[in-house]
Amino acid sequence: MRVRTLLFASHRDLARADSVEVELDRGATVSDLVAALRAQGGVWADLPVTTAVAVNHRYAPADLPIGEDDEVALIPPVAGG
Amino acid sequence: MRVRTLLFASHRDLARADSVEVELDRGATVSDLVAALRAQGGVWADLPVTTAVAVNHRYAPADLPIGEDDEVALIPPVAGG
Amino acid sequence: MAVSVWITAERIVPSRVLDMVGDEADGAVLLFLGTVRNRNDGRPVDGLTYQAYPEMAESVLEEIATEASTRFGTDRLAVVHRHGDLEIGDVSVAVAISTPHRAEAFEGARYVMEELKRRLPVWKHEHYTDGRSDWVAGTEPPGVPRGAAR
Amino acid sequence: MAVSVWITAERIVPSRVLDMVGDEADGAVLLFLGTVRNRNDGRPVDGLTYQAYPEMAESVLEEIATEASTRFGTDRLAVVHRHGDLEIGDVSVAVAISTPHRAEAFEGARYVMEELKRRLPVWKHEHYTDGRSDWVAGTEPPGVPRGAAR
Repeated sequence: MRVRTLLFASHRDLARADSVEVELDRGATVSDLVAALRAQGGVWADLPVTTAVAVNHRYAPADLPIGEDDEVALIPPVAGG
Repeated sequence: MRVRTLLFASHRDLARADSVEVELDRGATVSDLVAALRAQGGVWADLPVTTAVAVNHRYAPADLPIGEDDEVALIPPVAGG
Repeated sequence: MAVSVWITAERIVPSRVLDMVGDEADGAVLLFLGTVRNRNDGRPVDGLTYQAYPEMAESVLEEIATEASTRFGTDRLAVVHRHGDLEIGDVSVAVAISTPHRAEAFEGARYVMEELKRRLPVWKHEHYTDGRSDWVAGTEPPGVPRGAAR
Repeated sequence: MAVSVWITAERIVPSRVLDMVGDEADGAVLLFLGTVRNRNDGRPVDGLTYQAYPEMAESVLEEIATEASTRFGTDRLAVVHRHGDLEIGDVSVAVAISTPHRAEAFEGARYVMEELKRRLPVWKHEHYTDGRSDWVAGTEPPGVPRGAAR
């Protein structure tokens, strides 16, 4: 399945896009998404494996399976307030 | 010397007045003032010896001598805020 | 700018106190209001009267504000305490402070409130809905324990 | 009443946020504002842009406010965070809370601010007076440490 992953802040600048498509096996987890992005290489080669991922507007645990209809986003270190 | 002592809140209610005159020897201290008031008896007989006293708008230590021109006040437990 | 403190018989307008602080170097602004509650210690209240020793209260407020200013590194600090007759919901005290970072704003306003409860020569007479009224039991102000009177 | 949270691209008006809280049973009202400072980490700043993930930010704010509401026993709580372009002095975040007693107002507002700094998906792009600009180093949001990627 192809998962559209939303990008923000420095990630958006890196990719020069506000989302990136990631090809994942059915049943893949949040960990698998980060691994697949790193495997794409280029600007993503150095993406920390601990990068936070949100699924449907919530921070997702590493082992959460991603579904095709989920809204997925990469969350760089936050700086609100 | 005669020292006019300002009264507030419950003290004012007790005395039905907003000040009370206290006769003190020259050189008398804050402690002496409270003792003299207690010695007057009546509503003052039970005045705690630890009652706070302000001299010239500041909480005064027990051994502070009171002068004739000082503004003296008895300060019951406070309840601002 | 300088610390501002005052005692007033007039209604306190929160936004005016808030507008007395703030600076281009400050990232944190805090306004605290004490308001009159409709009950206290389980008794329904329909208003209260604050009696103050106004000259001393201003001098004590000034002292507290100066301590907070030194301790938390800001002169953007305003404190006002009301006296006279207050209705439910009226503001009895307002503290506004601004600081570069948020910790000092929180701690500075809290310091002013705690010290004012301990030291400000103001007394609260509560009016209960059953028609009674009473002085609220207060806090012994700081002072040197006097031992037995001579 | 109920907890109110929102994300906005419009200027935050402090008095309107303050007016969203307060109750006859509350003796304490607190308004905290985060404002844009003219410098950060020693570098002169002339403005900044907050980028947000607005849908998630609202859901995270809601979560934080609900936690604070439970923990500090009040539903009189309003939180708003700005995004878009801000000038020096502009309010980036406002938290208003009211509670029966003051401790909960101070601790509740502080809790909201600390959690929001930790979790809110918002990013700050600072514009420096020398014409440069940069993303402010942020805080790693909470999440399960993932170990080595498979």
